[in-house]
Amino acid sequence: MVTTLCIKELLWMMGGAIEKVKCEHKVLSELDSACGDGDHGTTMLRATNQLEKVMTAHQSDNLQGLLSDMGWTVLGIDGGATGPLLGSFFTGMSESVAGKQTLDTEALTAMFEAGLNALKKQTKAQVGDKTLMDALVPAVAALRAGAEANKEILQILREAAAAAQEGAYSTKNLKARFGRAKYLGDRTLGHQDPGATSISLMFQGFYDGLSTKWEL
Amino acid sequence: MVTTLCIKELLWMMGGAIEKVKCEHKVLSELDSACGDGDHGTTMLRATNQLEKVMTAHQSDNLQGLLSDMGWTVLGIDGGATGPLLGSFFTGMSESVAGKQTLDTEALTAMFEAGLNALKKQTKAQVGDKTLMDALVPAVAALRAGAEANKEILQILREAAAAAQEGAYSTKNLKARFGRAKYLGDRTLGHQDPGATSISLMFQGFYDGLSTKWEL
Amino acid sequence: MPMKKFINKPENVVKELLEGYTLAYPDKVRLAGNNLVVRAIPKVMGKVGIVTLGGSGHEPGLSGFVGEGMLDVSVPGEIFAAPGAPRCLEAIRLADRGAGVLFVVLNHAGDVLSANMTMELAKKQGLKVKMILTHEDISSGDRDHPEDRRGLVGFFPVYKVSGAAAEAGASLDEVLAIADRMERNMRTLAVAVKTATHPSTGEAIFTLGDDEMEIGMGQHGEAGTGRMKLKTADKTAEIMLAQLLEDLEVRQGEELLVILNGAGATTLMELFIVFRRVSQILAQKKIKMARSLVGEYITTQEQAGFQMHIARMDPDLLSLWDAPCDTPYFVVR
Amino acid sequence: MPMKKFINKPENVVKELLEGYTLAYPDKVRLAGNNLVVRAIPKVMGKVGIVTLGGSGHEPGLSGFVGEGMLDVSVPGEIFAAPGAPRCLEAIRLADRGAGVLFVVLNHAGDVLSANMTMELAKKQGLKVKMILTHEDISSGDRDHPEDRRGLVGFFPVYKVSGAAAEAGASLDEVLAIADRMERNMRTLAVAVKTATHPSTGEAIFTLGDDEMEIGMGQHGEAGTGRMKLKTADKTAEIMLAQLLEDLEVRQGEELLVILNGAGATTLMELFIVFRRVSQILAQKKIKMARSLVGEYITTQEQAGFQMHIARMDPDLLSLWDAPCDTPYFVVR
Ligand SMILES: Nc1ncnc2c1ncn2[C@@H]1O[C@H](COP(=O)(O)OP(=O)(O)O)[C@@H](O)[C@H]1O
Ligand SMILES: Nc1ncnc2c1ncn2[C@@H]1O[C@H](COP(=O)(O)OP(=O)(O)O)[C@@H](O)[C@H]1O
Ligand SMILES: [Mg+2]
Ligand SMILES: [Mg+2]
Ligand SMILES: [Mg+2]
Ligand SMILES: [Mg+2]
Repeated sequence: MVTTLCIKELLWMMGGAIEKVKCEHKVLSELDSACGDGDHGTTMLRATNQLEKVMTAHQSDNLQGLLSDMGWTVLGIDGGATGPLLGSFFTGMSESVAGKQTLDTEALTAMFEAGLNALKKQTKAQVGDKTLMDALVPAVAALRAGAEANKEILQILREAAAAAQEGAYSTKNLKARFGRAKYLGDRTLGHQDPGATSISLMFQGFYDGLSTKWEL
Repeated sequence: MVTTLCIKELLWMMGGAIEKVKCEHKVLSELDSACGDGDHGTTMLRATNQLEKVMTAHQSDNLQGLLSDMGWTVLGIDGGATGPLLGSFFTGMSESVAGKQTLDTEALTAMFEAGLNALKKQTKAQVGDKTLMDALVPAVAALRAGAEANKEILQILREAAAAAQEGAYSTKNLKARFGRAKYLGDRTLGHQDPGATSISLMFQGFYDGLSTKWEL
Repeated sequence: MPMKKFINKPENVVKELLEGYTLAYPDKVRLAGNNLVVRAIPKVMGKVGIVTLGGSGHEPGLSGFVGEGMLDVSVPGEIFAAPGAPRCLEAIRLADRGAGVLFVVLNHAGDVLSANMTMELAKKQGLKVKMILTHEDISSGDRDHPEDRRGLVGFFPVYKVSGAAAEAGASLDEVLAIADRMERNMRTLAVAVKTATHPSTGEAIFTLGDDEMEIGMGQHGEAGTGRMKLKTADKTAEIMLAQLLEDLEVRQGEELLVILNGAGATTLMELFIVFRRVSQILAQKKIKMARSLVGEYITTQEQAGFQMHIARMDPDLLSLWDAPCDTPYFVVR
Repeated sequence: MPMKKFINKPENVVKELLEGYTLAYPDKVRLAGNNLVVRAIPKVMGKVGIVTLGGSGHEPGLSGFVGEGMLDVSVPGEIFAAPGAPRCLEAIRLADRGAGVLFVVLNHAGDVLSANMTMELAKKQGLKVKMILTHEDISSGDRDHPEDRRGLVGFFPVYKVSGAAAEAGASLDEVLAIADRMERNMRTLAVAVKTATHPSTGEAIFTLGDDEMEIGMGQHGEAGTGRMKLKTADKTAEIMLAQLLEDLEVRQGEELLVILNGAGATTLMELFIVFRRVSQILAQKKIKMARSLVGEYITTQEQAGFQMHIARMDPDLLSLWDAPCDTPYFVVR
């Protein structure tokens, strides 16, 4: 049973997320056209392209350094709402792994929780407000539940991905209360939130990235 | 046999021309869309509306005054190429009737010739250049031929109208060498010139205006 | 159907437009640092700097107003996307001439997120900077929720009066107070009739029926709430001005600044016709049109429509408005 | 499909736009006589007046440039239609401050016919007036037939330098000589990608395929001779600039003014991208870009496309170009 990750495995996870998002960027822009300004996919593509460069360039075993570089990279792109939100998610994660070389399930969960908390400092959006929170909050909760139950890492990540996806779907029936979409009110009903969809794709990718490599 | 006109008959003629042009102004704009800027009908409508006012307001028997007022009115509108050309046609006519109260066929012909000469001072366009000259020159020539042959006024006007129409038709097969259309070169082939069409309509109207009233 | 825009690769649009812009106005602006637009000749030491941020694709807004008497540095983002905090921080450093910096932020989710993060970082680094949020779009929130209101062309008078105050040697607190006074006294309402093409995706950014217009449209095609049949210029002016005057509670005898800002494809001809009606209505109501501008200050590609902006002026604001300035897209002698 | 323009009755467009325009800039311009646009404060006695005429629907051209340092009076016609001679004559009278008047005429059939008649009448009445015809559109006639060439945005530098010379107290002959020097040293070429709607008829003023552009398009959609598949910004810039440089016989080391004039719906963003390439090419050829402007100076409703204008400058022309001016749509400090 796999219980700890080093930097290599974290890079696999991140790589899986990046691949997923790149592959689906057109869909993300289409979702953003319905209630936003149609650029969420382009922005995510810009972010992931930069993240790939950072990951490729990264040499040391320094987990914190990697995540911090990733966070600052995302903060540094012209990322509309996505840049600061996703960027602070990564910088938040980086702070929680200070000094660590490996992550057990508890540390991994704590890392994601720290990312979520950093993100919460940027926005007051809650579950139900039709934002990326609708996918992220349940995904992190699933991680916590799995860690408490001492489940295996891959299992936990799969459950988190499922929770994120569920959360992203749920945004279809919500009215937007944050971001550009909030001014559309009822007209946002029936459309899935692009930011939540990105988060769902990323969690899908965390799992895929880790599982495909580990199975090799 | 009718051989002289007073101001009343001249007003009938002019009224007939105005009616014809007003009725066809959309066609004139359409013709101008093909090789020009699509406003010839609007411009002719503006000119004829103003001419009607001048004619209604005109009280005295002064032929020269009437034609001169008409000419200045047309010169005064924002008439693109049409204003100066048509305006000088009328002012040219007015000069030739100085002192006259009635017009016989010779004086009527001379009046139109004077108009044509005034117009020629404004432009170097000749028959064959795809402009209003292609209708006007043959129409005035027909008047002269009819006058020399001592034909009756209505007969002469009918022949002039036919010549103008023939001339307007002939512009279809010509390449524009003046006005906005000249830059289109070969692309003007197949399109009838709007200015020549206006002249043809006016001569049609001179005849109609006089003949319908005289028959009453 | 191919996009009918003169661009090269969509992903290079912002880089190339900034190069072209600064090459065209080398006496007034240049690029510095990480694609920041700065004045060709920096402000003298000891005066407050003015910095702004915002997505590209809205030219001449926002970088078109860098220059003497208005902005010191503008941080242009990607097409319709706010720039990240690191570049904003760099901009604030560049604009700091020892007297602090005013950071003017239009209320859009992405811009505000970036700006907040910038402010946090600036504070940590001990920089002296104050932020002002513009949010004058009356269609996007009611008067009890000003935080919901978006920032539209109102950035323009805010740049102008705060820039003039800074140029005159006012302190950071004074410049902020002026910007705030301008901000609290202004209102904007937009209308759209034709959509724009997004230069990266080639897609229409919103859709509208052939005989429809939408009042309350946001800067990037974010929909408003007033979709209706097309109206005449006069009728449109009446509807929009009535809402603006009511929201700002303008009273007889007061003095207004009026700006009509074209969205891109709407002609000056049309804006003049709308302005005529605005002017007539104000005269009827005995409200004074103290100053006015008609033109394109912030656009959304070839969108058709316009923003109507009114602001209550007082003698201080008027004299700052009238002060000379010299930027590529706004000059006052 | 209804016309998506903010107008009232089509037949009132010109009257209403002129009212709106002059109401928006009361400190700079006003209406006088028979719908003539004149300066709010007339030029002092003893200086040469500058007058122009031209159809409406091209705003801000031509009346947008009435003011100190440029025009004294503009005679706006109906939409795309030259005004008649009587109003032109009235304009010349108004502009005459005892030192004579320069009459700037863009080479379009209607304008020239009206202008010639005006000159005849002015001569009869003993007025001191000289006429200059602008005809710098290289697409509409070869170099041996300059009389065939249309006048496009080149009116702008002609207004600017002749206006500055007049302001500086030059005589009518001197002002004419400067205008003529500017005129002989300038060239323009236009490109169109999307048509405009005629505001009176509601019809498209020309048609172009979905993937086509046309180089050499005239000001009112009069077709050019270079219909081709859409090109990138860089490629379009290369094709157009090469033709202009050849026609003007520009040599290494010479100094140019470059103006990119948007047709209406083409964004500043695109014009900047085109300008960037122009600037690169000139640098490669060691031709100096002495001055430049990117914006909308004469438009054709919401047509998409632009005019590329180059002019060979000398020290006199440069200093007149740089002289201050203060008009609603062009200010130099
Ligand atoms: N204030 C906010 N709080 C939380 N999430 C937000 C907020 N604003 C936007 N979002 C998220 O960002 C997504 C849009 O991102 P994106 O299109 O990249 O940015 P922008 O709206 O600036 O174009 C939305 O779908 C939503 O999930
Ligand atoms: N230089 C010219 N000489 C003779 N006729 C001309 C000339 N220019 C234009 N025309 C005539 O004027 C007509 C176009 O008139 P109109 O559309 O009213 O003017 P504009 O071309 O200014 O829009 C043409 O069809 C042609 O017959
Ligand atoms: Mg978006
Ligand atoms: Mg025409
Ligand atoms: Mg965006
Ligand atoms: Mg015309």
